[in-house]
Amino acid sequence: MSEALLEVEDLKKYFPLKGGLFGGESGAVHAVDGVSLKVYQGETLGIVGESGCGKSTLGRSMLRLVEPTSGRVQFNGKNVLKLNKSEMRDLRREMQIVFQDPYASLNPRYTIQQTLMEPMEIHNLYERSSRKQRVESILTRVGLDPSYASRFPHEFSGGQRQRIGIARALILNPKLLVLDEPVAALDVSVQSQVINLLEDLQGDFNLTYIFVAHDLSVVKHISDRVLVMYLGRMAELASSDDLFASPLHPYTRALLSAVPIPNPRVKRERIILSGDLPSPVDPPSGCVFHTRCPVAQDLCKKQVPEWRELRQNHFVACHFAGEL
Amino acid sequence: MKVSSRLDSVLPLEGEEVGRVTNVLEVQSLSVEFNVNGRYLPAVSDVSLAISEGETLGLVGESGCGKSVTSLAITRLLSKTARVSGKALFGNMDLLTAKDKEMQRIRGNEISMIFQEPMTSLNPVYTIGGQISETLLLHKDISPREAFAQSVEMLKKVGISRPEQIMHQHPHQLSGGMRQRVMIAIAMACNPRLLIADEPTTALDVTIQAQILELMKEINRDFGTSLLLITHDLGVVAEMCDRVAVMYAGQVVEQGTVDEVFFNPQHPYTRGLLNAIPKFDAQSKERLQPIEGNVPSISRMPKGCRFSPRCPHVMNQCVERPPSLFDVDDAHLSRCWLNVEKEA
Amino acid sequence: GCGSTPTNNSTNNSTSTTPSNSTTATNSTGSSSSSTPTPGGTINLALPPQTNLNWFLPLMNAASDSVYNSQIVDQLYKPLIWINNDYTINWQSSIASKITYNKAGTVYHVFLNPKWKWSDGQPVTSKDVLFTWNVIKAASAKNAPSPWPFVGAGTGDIPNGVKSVVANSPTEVTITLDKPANQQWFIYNGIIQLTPMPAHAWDKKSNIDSEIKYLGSNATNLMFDSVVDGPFKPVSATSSQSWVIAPNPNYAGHKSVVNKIVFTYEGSTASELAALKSGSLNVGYLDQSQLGEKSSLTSQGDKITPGYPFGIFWTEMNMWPSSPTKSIFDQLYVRQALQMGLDNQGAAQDIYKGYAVPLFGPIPSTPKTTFLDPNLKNPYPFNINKGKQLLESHGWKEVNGVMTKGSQKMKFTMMYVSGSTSSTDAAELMKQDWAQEGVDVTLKPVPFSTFISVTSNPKDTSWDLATGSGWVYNGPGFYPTGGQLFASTAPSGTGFSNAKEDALIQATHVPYATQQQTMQHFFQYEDYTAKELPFLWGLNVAGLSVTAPTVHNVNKYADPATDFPQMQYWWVSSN
Amino acid sequence: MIIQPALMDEIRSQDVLDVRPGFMKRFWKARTTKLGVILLGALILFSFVGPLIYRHSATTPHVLNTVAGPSAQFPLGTDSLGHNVLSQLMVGGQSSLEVGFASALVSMIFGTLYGMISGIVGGWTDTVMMRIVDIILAIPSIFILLFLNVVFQPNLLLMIFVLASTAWLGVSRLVRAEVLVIKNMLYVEAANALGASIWRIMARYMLPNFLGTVVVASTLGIADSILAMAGLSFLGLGLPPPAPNWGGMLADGMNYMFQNSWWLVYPAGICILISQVSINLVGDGLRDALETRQR
Amino acid sequence: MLKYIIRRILEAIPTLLGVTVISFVLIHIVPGNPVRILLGNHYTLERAAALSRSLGLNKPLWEQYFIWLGHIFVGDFGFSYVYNKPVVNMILHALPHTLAIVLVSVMAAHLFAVFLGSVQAYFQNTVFDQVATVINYFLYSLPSFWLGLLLVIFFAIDIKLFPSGGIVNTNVSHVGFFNWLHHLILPVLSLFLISVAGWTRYMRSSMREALLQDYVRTARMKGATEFRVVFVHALRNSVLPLITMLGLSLPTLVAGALFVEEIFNYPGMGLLYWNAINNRDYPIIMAVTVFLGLVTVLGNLLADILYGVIDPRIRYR
Ligand SMILES: Nc1ncnc2c1ncn2[C@@H]1O[C@H](COP(=O)(O)OP(=O)(O)OP(=O)(O)O)[C@@H](O)[C@H]1O
Ligand SMILES: Nc1ncnc2c1ncn2[C@@H]1O[C@H](COP(=O)(O)OP(=O)(O)OP(=O)(O)O)[C@@H](O)[C@H]1O
Ligand SMILES: [Mg+2]
Ligand SMILES: [Mg+2]
Repeated sequence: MSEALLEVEDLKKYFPLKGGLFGGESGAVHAVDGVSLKVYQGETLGIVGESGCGKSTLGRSMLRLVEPTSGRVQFNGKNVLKLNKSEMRDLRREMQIVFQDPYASLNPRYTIQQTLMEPMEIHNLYERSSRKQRVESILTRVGLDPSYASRFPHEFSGGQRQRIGIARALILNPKLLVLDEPVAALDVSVQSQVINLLEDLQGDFNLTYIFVAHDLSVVKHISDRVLVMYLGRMAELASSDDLFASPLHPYTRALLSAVPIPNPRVKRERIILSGDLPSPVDPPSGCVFHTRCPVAQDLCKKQVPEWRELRQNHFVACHFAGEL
Repeated sequence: MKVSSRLDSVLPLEGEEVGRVTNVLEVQSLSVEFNVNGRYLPAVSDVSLAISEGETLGLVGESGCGKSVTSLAITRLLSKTARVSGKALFGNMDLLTAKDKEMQRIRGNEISMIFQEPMTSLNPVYTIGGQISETLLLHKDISPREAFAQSVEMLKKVGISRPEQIMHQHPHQLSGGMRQRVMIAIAMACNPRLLIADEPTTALDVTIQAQILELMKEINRDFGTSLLLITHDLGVVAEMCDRVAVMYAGQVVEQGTVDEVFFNPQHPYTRGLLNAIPKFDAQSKERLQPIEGNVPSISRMPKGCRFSPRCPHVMNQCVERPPSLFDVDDAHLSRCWLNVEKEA
Repeated sequence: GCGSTPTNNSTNNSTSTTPSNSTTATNSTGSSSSSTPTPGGTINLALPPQTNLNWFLPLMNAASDSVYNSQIVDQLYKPLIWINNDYTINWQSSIASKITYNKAGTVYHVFLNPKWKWSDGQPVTSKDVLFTWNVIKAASAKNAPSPWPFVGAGTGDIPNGVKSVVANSPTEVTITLDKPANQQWFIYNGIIQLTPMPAHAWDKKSNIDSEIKYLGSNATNLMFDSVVDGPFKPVSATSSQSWVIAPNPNYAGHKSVVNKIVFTYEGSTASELAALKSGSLNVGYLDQSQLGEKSSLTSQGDKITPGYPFGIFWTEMNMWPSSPTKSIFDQLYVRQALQMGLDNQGAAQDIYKGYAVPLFGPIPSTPKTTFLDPNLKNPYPFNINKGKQLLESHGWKEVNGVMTKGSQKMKFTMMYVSGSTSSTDAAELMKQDWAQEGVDVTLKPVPFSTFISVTSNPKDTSWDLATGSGWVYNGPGFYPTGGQLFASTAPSGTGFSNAKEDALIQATHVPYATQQQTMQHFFQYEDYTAKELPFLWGLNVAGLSVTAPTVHNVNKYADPATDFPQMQYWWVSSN
Repeated sequence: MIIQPALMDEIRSQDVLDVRPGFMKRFWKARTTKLGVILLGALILFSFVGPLIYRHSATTPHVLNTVAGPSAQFPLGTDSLGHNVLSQLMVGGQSSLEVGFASALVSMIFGTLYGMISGIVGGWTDTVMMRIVDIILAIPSIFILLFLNVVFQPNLLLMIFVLASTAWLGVSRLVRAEVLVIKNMLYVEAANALGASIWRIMARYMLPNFLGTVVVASTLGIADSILAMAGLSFLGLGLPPPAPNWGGMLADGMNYMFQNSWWLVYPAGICILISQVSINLVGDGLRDALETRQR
Repeated sequence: MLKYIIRRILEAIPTLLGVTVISFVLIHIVPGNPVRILLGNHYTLERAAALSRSLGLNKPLWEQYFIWLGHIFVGDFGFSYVYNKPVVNMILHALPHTLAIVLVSVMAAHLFAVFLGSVQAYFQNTVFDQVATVINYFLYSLPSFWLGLLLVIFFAIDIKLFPSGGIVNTNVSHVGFFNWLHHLILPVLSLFLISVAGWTRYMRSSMREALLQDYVRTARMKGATEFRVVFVHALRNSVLPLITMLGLSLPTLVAGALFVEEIFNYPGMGLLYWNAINNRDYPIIMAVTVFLGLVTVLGNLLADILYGVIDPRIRYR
């Protein structure tokens, strides 16, 4: 954990909303609003937050799958947002993504073989015969029988499809893998298979993970560091142990207390947040969390809290963090 | 080898008057088959459940194991391609053979249901108020004005602020959590004796999920409504339920009090499930212990024990003969040959 | 130019110059009226499909000059001269009682019959004729305001050949020409156009230019015709629906028997037939392509009567200078051979079920008129072998079924007007017969509008033969010489040019001392044209009128040659 | 706790989910679809193979035998010029089906290209291209057809293009809608993440995934074209004789509606009816088979 | 909602302008000079020149277009070449007739299709459904002119229940409402039969879709009767796509009306257009095209608004 593999600075992504008179823009969804972070070689950075808080968008902006509105993304010393098309294509070999919905992310008209050959064909890697070999070996590696290669996605179960998705991302030997809720759609029994697989692969291939999820137990289990997002902004960032043991942000606390624990004998005090996530089209003033915050003060409505390193490597954006 | 009567614990014994526990609902040997391309496939086989007054019964299991089908079979909301057998006694009426009229009277009035998808379960073209009042108007002899007033009351009860305003809004104007509250308000409008909640929080965020679970607890407490809570989240079960039934591939494989099932799991599947989930409260990051393999599809159910292909303890007899539910303990049942061996 | 020939027929809808649409019944078969007329009743008269009435002045513009407009206008305004079906003048029905002229053919005296009155009681006088003349003069100018110019401009020396028109008395008008003219021709083509219009009702404007504008803007309004001198007066008009006229109580001639005549618009041949079958119409038309339905009508008592127009129909050959086949068609023997290969008689029988008469010259044999040379026999009767021999005698040889001579081949593209079964069938039959002669014809159906654009365009070489058009001699000029068709400069010609022909046509325009001399010159023109084959003669196809069994006198008092019926004689029996 | 390894293998092999019946199987499953295929097949055989067996010219007029009822020589009688109706029916089937198929094909190709460009390029190009479609759609297509047919007397080839000239509009809209959906599909994003070019995405991710829908629409378009041709014939603007087509034959037969000459009306009418029903059945069958796949 | 309507109206303007351009250009670039056709056998070069001039056809094309467009803006569609009447009058005369048959038959077809389609969807794959489907297929497949003529033969000629054509009986002196209605029935019935099959099919599949939705299950859960489930809960949702289709299908309906008008001799827009096209009556062809474009665009707009009324999701956008 020395060099930052990926560095993000003040990244913003606003999705314009159409629908004004003359079909003009009538506002924008502030999906990601000023995120800065570093991801180190070999670590797993977990990103959690409620639905719609911008986790996926952040992940996709970092890979430039959506064009960020502003900000800077540095990967391995290269400014990702400044690259031209062919440079970008080359860079894509190094950073890949696995999606939540394994079925939707596979071309239904491709056999598994075709799906896995595709990346090599696009980048024109290897001989034809060795491509096949690679497909076989990667299939074996993700725990699928190579004889499945001629089948279509709809002939597989969810867990198997997710393995295919992972295999596709890995076949180019990337350095960074963005995992956008890779196990959310899977059954519990299968979920653990995939998590184990991901952990094994990380060791084998020396991968760096950005792991997006809203299941806190999974994030806790797999991440080295965790970023908590709220309404497109960073709320808290710390090492996994630190965050779960002593959360600083009231939102993180509420989030952690809300997780149902599969132990009937544990009875906890719950912090129940009132209301829903505000609209990202016009986020609340000041601290975006103040509308639901159980300890909000007047200040929170007016002033945007600073991003502070309250403890070592433990960052938080709250006026009163540490005082609570 | 004693095959349990399975429901001993909750069934009133013949002639016994004192200390009697009333069951709101008794499901006996419910089986559901679907006609798929002319072939009948078993989605639910031989499921027996009982819910007593004021109790919360959890029904857990992975996707496709037949949880929803069970609940829909009880309320007779399955499509016409389904073939249902068994009994579902509600009071002394068998819901499975009741007349349509009778069912319509019971639904929404004595038994209500809420579903997983709050987004699609409400009719997009009618107002919230209209949809809540409808239930009242269908079952109670009251004026629309009264129904409106009672609906507002109901919305207040499920914790919606500005209920009068919400009454005139349409589903798409509400957030997921609000919609689920509205669904609960609809379901609770006639104060039913039994509420079936089919994964009511799966589609919601954790913070919202916590709100809804809290609300359901309150309802259970304040109205004394019995609750059949369907979920795949063991955490939710642990938090909410008195008893739990674990389903696998259309069958109940283990049933007992929450404590028993979580701390003394008998069926290898239950054990596997508990080991497979990351422990939120654990300190160390131990490696997860997954259950290998996949859930069998209903068109290819294994001949013997349905869990046998994935079971770490599989024996020859598991492959050959299906086990039935065996008594492990008082009120603790398990569908595994191992339990018989133990007994023996 | 040669300015003078008799012309013309209706225009206006897509098939109007194809035979199938010409109309009405003959006298010969039309005398079936039985008992005495019962007064009252209504005639529901269908117009041919897709025909609207859209002009209601006796003077028309070119775009509106259709038979059907004339039909209704003729019920409202008596013409100066009424032409009979044999092309003699019916003085009984004419405003004029007689016309005298000088030998030189330069001065004409028209005497008006004093019995005619306008419907408001005023007499019809020379003042009205002069009013018409003034309007004609102004409306004939090239730059006359829309919707003019007058259609008759240029026909029968009107108006430029006329020196003066003077009213000598209320009942006498004198017309003086600049140059001598054949009297017959001038009466039939020139004088006939001066239908009196009610000056006291219409002459509203101080200057003639605003007057013709005023008339033009009211021409499309039937109700403008409030003062009439014909047997009927207008009642109502709805475009694409119906036009209703009722008897004029002040009419000086035979008063109308029926109470009302409704001209009904019809959307299609199918709807017209259905209406006839269901009885909601009692007079209408049957399209030639519907001959198959004949018996279904006759079985319910309807009469089907053929009416032959005074017109000719032909196949034209592209003889424009740029035509690659001009050199072939320029040979008379080729035209003769082609004509001999046409089985007109057969087509009349097989396709038109006898409701068509073969033509062999510029004047049809039916209807019978004085213009047909009684001595003219069909010069080139159908005879495939003779035609073939004729070609072979000029060095043509049949190679692979096609007559060939050097680099030339008898391989032609023939256009025909699409859209009607019978015209298609006719074209196919021609192709078949010619094939036996070694003439290979490729059929090319085109819409009527394209047909006339293409055939009149001297530069267009996309066709060699074209069949399906024709000419009806029914106004504004009625004198049937073929200046517009056969002369070298003829606007409707197709490149045929022959000095002798031109001279013969010119000769028919010159004044002669006697009627006999006039006719002699006419026959010379007619015989020469028949033999010279500027066009290949086709069939005069009858229009088929259908009359319900309860309607009488329709056929007797209809004039299929000119298409002007005398509806005041028509009557309906109550059953 | 002893288990034979062989048995275990057998159990484990059930890992893989059900393989759904293949497309053709699903397509062929429905009784109505079968009926449609059989009827359509029969029509095609009748029109294209029929004339090889029943060798009797369709265009030779037998002028002595017009509008004759069925006889040994003319099994379905003759028309107004003595054409053999049975032969005409066969040859007419050829041109009807050819025009139907070809115009559907032309409109499919053009509409697909147009819709794909519009959907993929997006922005102003999309707005303009779709506005053009809107504009043409705002004019009743029969009006356009009438107009074109009045102006250009159609032959077989022209007729194909005339019919396609309005039929492609629907296809292009359909394709665009599909492209917009597929554009946002995760698998397209996955391809993006792999660095696939736009052409690759178009050809290998989009086209195969909406082609089915387009084929269904075009199949139904065949029926529409045949019907439109009949309508034009009725207005006198159909394909010109002597080469017959069903629509023209039926339209001509209308001149004999009141007469008892049923052979001039019903055989052609029934052929059109069967072609419509069968093509629609096949189209619906295709649609159903496709839908199952998407679910 | 208001904003939405205004936006849709503004969006319609380029479409309408496009329609004017297309109708103008299409007509003027094709061969077949109207002057030649108008003059027929009266054709001479002099007359043609005069007529061209008086019709304004001698000006450059773009100039003719802008002159025409300028006139359109003030509601002046010019004079018909053939009838010499203001085109607007002719259209205003024909339009009500077409509207009458189209509106009445569309309403009837929709009501019927909504009902039958719903019932079919509810009882899908029963004998009833299959019989109805077969009849639908049959109607759907019948060429409209054939259907129209069959109706004429049966109703007007064989049993003489209705007149064979026209809009009123000119025979009677007093033309009343019932006379008009009597003439309306057959054309409306034809158009109804032509369109009802398609709509029913569409409604059936739309209702099938709706019946699978979660809210239908919710309604049943509440204890609603099956009638209520279908006709209150599913119906309103399943007619939504029908409404959009209705807007889009206006041109098709007008096309159907053309055949019906031709067969029943009903003097509406279709017949007007057909006449004009045969006569090369440019002003009418163009005006009818523009008019129908306008009607179509308005129809779509109306459908959108109706959609908004039924579907609140649109209303608040
Ligand atoms: N292509 C897009 N166009 C417009 N808005 C978008 C787009 N993609 C995302 N958004 C909006 O941006 C916000 C953030 O979306 P994002 O998908 O990043 O959230 P998320 O945290 O991944 O949520 P989830 O947990 O549901 O996946 C949401 O409000 C979403 O509606
Ligand atoms: N209408 C139907 N026709 C055929 N099979 C069905 C039908 N409904 C459900 N099934 C099958 O029955 C089985 C049980 O389904 P069910 O919906 O009860 O699962 P579940 O336990 O509720 O899963 P989930 O957690 O995904 O909701 C599944 O395999 C499903 O495919
Ligand atoms: Mg996401
Ligand atoms: Mg479920």
